[in-house]
Amino acid sequence: MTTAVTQPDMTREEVDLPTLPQGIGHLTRGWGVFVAIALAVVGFGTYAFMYQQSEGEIVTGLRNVGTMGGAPWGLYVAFLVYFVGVSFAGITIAALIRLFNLQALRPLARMAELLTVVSLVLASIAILADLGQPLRGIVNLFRYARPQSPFFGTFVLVISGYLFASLVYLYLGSRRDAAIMARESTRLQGLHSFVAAGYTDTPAERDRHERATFWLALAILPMLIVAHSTLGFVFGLQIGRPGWFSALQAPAFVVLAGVSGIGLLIVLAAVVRSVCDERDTLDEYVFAWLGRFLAVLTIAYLYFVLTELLTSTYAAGGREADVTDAILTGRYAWIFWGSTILFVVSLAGLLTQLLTKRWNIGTLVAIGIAVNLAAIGKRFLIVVPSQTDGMLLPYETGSYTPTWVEYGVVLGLIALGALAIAVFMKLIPIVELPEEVEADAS
Amino acid sequence: MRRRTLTLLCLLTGLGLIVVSYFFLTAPWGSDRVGNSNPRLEYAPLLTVLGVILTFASAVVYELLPDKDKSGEP
Amino acid sequence: MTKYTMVVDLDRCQGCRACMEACKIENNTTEGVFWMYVFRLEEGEYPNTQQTYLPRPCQHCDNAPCVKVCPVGARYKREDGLVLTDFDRCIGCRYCELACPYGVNYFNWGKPEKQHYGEWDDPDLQAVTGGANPPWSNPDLARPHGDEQRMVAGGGHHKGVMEKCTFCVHLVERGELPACVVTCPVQALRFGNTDDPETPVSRFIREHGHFRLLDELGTEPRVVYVGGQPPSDEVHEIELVHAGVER
Amino acid sequence: MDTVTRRGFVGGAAATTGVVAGRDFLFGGSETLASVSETALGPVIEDVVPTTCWIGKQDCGMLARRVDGRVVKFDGDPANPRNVGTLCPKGQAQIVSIYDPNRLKTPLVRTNGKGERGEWRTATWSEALAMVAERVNEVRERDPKLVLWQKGRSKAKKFYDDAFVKAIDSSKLGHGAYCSDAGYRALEYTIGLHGVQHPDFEETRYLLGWGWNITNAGGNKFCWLTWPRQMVAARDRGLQITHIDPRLRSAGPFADTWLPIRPGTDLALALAMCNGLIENGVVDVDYLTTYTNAPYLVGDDGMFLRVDDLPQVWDSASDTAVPAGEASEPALEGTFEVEGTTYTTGFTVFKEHVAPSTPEWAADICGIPAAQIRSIVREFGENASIGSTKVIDGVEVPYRPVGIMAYHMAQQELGFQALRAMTMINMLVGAVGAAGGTFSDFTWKIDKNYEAFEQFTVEDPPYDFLLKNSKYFPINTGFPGMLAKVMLDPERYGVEEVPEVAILHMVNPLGSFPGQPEIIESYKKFEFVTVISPWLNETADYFADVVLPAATIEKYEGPISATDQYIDATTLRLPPMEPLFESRGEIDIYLDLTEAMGVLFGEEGYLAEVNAALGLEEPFALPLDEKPTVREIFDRWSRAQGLDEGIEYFENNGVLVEGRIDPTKRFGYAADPPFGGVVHRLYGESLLDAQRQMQAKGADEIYWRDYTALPTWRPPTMEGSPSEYDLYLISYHQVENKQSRTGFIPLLAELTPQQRLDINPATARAKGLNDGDEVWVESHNAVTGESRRVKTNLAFTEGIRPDTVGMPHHFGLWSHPTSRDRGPSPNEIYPTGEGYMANTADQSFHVKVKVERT
Repeated sequence: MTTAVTQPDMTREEVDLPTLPQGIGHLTRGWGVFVAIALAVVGFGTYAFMYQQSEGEIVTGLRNVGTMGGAPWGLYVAFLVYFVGVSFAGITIAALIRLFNLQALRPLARMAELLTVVSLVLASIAILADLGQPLRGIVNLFRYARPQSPFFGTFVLVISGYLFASLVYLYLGSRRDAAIMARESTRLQGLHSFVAAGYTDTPAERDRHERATFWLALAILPMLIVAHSTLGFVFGLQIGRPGWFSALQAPAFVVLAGVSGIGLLIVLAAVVRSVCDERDTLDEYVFAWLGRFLAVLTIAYLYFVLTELLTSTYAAGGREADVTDAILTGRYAWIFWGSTILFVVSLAGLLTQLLTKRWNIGTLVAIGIAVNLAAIGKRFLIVVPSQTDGMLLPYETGSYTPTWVEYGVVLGLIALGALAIAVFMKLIPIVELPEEVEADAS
Repeated sequence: MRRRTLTLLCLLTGLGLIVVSYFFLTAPWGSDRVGNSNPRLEYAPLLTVLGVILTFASAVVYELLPDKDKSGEP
Repeated sequence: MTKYTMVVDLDRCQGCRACMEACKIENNTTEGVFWMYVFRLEEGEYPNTQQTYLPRPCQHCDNAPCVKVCPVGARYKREDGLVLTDFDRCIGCRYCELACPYGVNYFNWGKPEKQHYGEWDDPDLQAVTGGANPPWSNPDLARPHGDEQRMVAGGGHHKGVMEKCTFCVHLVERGELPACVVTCPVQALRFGNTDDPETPVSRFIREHGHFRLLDELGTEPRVVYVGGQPPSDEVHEIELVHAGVER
Repeated sequence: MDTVTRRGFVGGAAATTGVVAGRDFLFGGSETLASVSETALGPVIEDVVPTTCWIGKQDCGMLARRVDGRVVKFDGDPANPRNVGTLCPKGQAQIVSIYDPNRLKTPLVRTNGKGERGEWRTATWSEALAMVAERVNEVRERDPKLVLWQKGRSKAKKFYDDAFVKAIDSSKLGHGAYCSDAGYRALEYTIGLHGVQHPDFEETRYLLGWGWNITNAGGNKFCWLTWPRQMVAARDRGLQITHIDPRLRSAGPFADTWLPIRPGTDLALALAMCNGLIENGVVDVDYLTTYTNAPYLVGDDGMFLRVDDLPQVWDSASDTAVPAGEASEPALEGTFEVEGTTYTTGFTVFKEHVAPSTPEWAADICGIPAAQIRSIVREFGENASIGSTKVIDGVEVPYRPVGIMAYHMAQQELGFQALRAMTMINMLVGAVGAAGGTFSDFTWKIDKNYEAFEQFTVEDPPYDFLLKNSKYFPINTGFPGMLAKVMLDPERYGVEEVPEVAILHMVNPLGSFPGQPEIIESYKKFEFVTVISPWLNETADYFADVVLPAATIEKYEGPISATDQYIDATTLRLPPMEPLFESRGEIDIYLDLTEAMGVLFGEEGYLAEVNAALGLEEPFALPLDEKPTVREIFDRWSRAQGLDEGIEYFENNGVLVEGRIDPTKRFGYAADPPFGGVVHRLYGESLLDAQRQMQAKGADEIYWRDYTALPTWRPPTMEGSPSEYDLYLISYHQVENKQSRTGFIPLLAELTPQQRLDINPATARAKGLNDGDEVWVESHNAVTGESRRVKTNLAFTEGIRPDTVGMPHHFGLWSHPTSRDRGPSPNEIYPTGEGYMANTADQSFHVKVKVERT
């Protein structure tokens, strides 16, 4: 928590190490402060998590539906869904770049991949936080998991397959940069050599890499659609939950995933641009491209929201209507309208820039944050109101208010993600090293 | 040749594991019988996950396997 | 072959909630947990007011959504119709609870030993109870049941696992009736084998108009309601049991 | 809440400071992987022992399932006719009481002043008993009547109310004045039976559920489940129920017709029904002329024409007045001249008395449509089937399948006369004691009060502290609320001596009785109070000098009737375990206490009184010089009942079932002599006489106004409250609670977590109030002008009259952790005393209130 302690270390390292690109191995004061804060938050999250493990989920705001008038799934599941959504955008963009050889966007590829890996790890921890018996969860899922539970898809495809594929993808792509950096004699040389794993950047190796990643990308794209749809099915197949049983769950799910992921990628790219001094590689073109993509997805998402709104307000009766009422005019209205306004304002900002063809990175970052806040709100609305207001038997309306433990765990997770990215940035170039560096080295 | 063989082996083993464990070793489909709540082979889901991992690991095998020619070089 | 069915006679139910209490004692369930719940409902405007009661055990559906979604097979369907929870396998994901349209699942949010309606660690009391928590705890519940010998009976076992009505599997397996059925002062609850059309329960169902709760969802409940009607959209609960769990 | 959360937080913090094992580090408890439950369980010894429920008044038979001697469950005893293997929620939940660590562990002796929360030291039984014996004996030597034995629920009357009270010769006070004693007195007066109306469910086809809390409370003799069992069986045979109650919830779905009557106006409705039946010609002339005083000739002074003390009737055959019972053709109706004076038959007086009570008149008073009144009069009359008979168990009896179930509705200012008027509805159609008709006891055993009420003696002061034979209450139930008033101002009531010591037996006046402030002040006047209770209840907390810990279910008590009104059976309470901690059963306590007082042995001692009360004669009588165990006493009693195994019969079988009660005992018409040989008092001559005596002694009108020969409507006193008190408060019993003891059971507290005020949404909205709002409920005493208020939350229901609000009882306790902070008791705002009690000294549970946002 105190930056004073880490300060001297950083200056020493600064002196010791030869200069690597993108400030790798170069620990600045700002980075130290950021990491210290992130560590503190992670520590708090860990404490909250352990407290919950020792006392049980009674310390959360979660409770049973029905007579207890609560929601058994809350913030953890909302963020699980959110994190999985964020991962979508990362891997999609990375795969698109490879598949269609979009050279101008190449600088985004690694950070997109990283975002995917990190958010998937966070998603799996969020699952563990949600489980009443996490250790059993780890063991029993491997031991007994049943294919017909929609959870199986989430578990096998999303967590294991998707996470592993992204890791492989990230790793194979990093080998070249690691090999380049391993030529410098630094403290990180060992790590870089290890990651490079014998990569010498021969044309044959480059060729093999291109071929492998192409096939990987090809394999990942359909899988990620399936995986995200599966997560949609976790909700969409539930007949007993008004507001969930819907064919639109899966597509809307995928589109909102794209919105939040691209939004976050914009924020990350802007940070990298300024921190790593990558103004040339992460230029206006990159941001304009992201902005256009985000605009398209936001329009698509708002279209889904509109259709859902129309169907649920016109066609629905009974408990279905109760859930809609709770979301549109009831206790959850502020979240719904808050999110919707954020989306609309963001879209307006994007369209303005699109039409004027003047892209402002600061505005884009604000929009990126806005759509993510809105996405978190929407994830919450997917998960919670159908439980508190969607009982088909005449139970009283329930309520759910997260406790400090849940906020603690979720903040800890976010901080953990930020920490992981910050550390990664100091180890491996987060923007692929450009050609000229390559030329110099050889 | 060795690279391609090993990669293919890894890939096919992975896919095979997925198919075999998913369709024949995990719990049978249908939910109306006691037996359907248990996998036919305990830890079959672990095999499925291993299969997925092997499938993607084949790319690592493909890229990382040292070249025979290279190792022969002085 | 035996297929158990419970019949709820709404023409008789007094809404007294004796079944709820019998269930709680028999199954050692913890605070705020009502495997059997009785709605007290009201609709209409004064003076054309209607009040009705609706008992709601687990419906032990033949096409149980909770069984389908359980990721680890902890929730399963037995050949005799019972839908049970293996509390030694459950990982506590609560997916079954979300899938169930009836709201019959109860999760152990806290440590069950702290949720048994009192502080039972008084030394003078322990001299009498031998330290049992709750003092009325039933050892039958800690035994495996059924051909599959799984841990399914009773409640309040572990924190972080799901539990629900078992049709008192530990009693049914030794030829007795579920606790709620036994205690009902007006015989509003009946229980028996409906695989045989000539059992009293089969005949009773045949001779009376009946319905099943949320039948339209295709869950195929094994709880049959006789007399009365399914609750309309207009009903609301009176005399709420807002019994939750607190730390 | 706050402090709890904080403590939890600190605990969690401590648990995470590194002491925890690695396994617990991330994933908490040890049960996560290992199946703790699979640990081998040793062999267990399982057995079942019979006992009886300890909660309410009907003592349902129970079987205690025990594992290695520990009780794990109570189930109903299938052999017991009263509950046939079933139990209500209270019966199920009471298992908590036998293990309640909050129960008294030892006798306690107060160390601080009275009238505030007690401070205590523990005492041995011998020390505590010696203290009580010394203080009680000291007063007894001066005047044993200054020792007051007060009970709430006594579950072995023969040992307590009879033997113990007689052995120490003390005064005795019950709780009946808060129950239905006004009704009991009305029925004792009118038909001679101890009880309040209940139907013959086996035969009744049409039932007026008059304030009958079907789904929550019992009625005459039973606390609940026996009636509903019989009711649903009767409905299978086509029973129709007309529910007369300001609240629908008491009948719920079982009300075929709901008459939401205005509180306190039942008497007017009953009069209108009588009038309607007479107008429709639905009158059982045979019954009225043969078995009632309806044909008696009444003079202008309201008194019967008597010759040689014998009341006269008009014999139409001879056109002369002859002594009742001697006429060959007694005239039911008419005005006749006897020796120059005009006399009218009682029936004609009655007919003229009710003639102005038209449906429209009653509709105005009762707040229900006249058409509805007409239709229930018609339905009642049609179903009465006057003239028909039916063979029941081989005996032909008149068949009048119309019943009235009325019990706690007697708890109102006009309760005595309202119950009399309702009895008259039955009398008009001859349904009293007929098959399918209305009963008030299970057999035709005439209560001693019937004879006593023939002639009241109103004396001059000084009165005893219960005001027996006073000018205030010629009919006197023994009213603790009135005793409180007397103790606070003896002079006002012409009382010279008030009780000095009290033995409170399973009673909690502070929690259970209206007029809490008066009760608190008056109990301070006792010099010495002994409380016998399993818990340190509210009364003990404030007033006890010594508290003796009683057992709950784990003791011997009895004998207990197990009849369901059709089958005769007897049972005992047997202990399913040793008394918890150092508690003792009450019979043990009285054996010990009388021994300490020196009144156990000898011809007038407790043992002799027990022999008398239980009817134990040689060779079964208890020796008078040897202290028996309680089991031994019941063993002797069992043998005296002809059971050779003695008490083992009950230990093995639970209940002694004698079989169906003979129709000649059940039906008044079939009894020998019919109706126990009493004349049913349609016309209440002695009531009128009492009124005149009271007036002569200078009693105020408020005391004598309801002593009328025929039930007479007047607006209740509460109507005198200012108009801002615009709502009637009624209170009721919920099925989850009965007596303070259920307030101490956390399982039941979970079902009834908080007090509430039932209110019609229209009423609330007109006041700008919403469901769940916290409000003040303020009552007003129209006699003293005093107001009292409590705070609670609104509960909307369309099942209550818009001018009425309702509150359940069994809240407002604080002595047990489970009972705390659950809201107030309506007893805190019910006034007690003049204007809020019946003419028979019985509490009224009606008052006008206003409801305001806090």
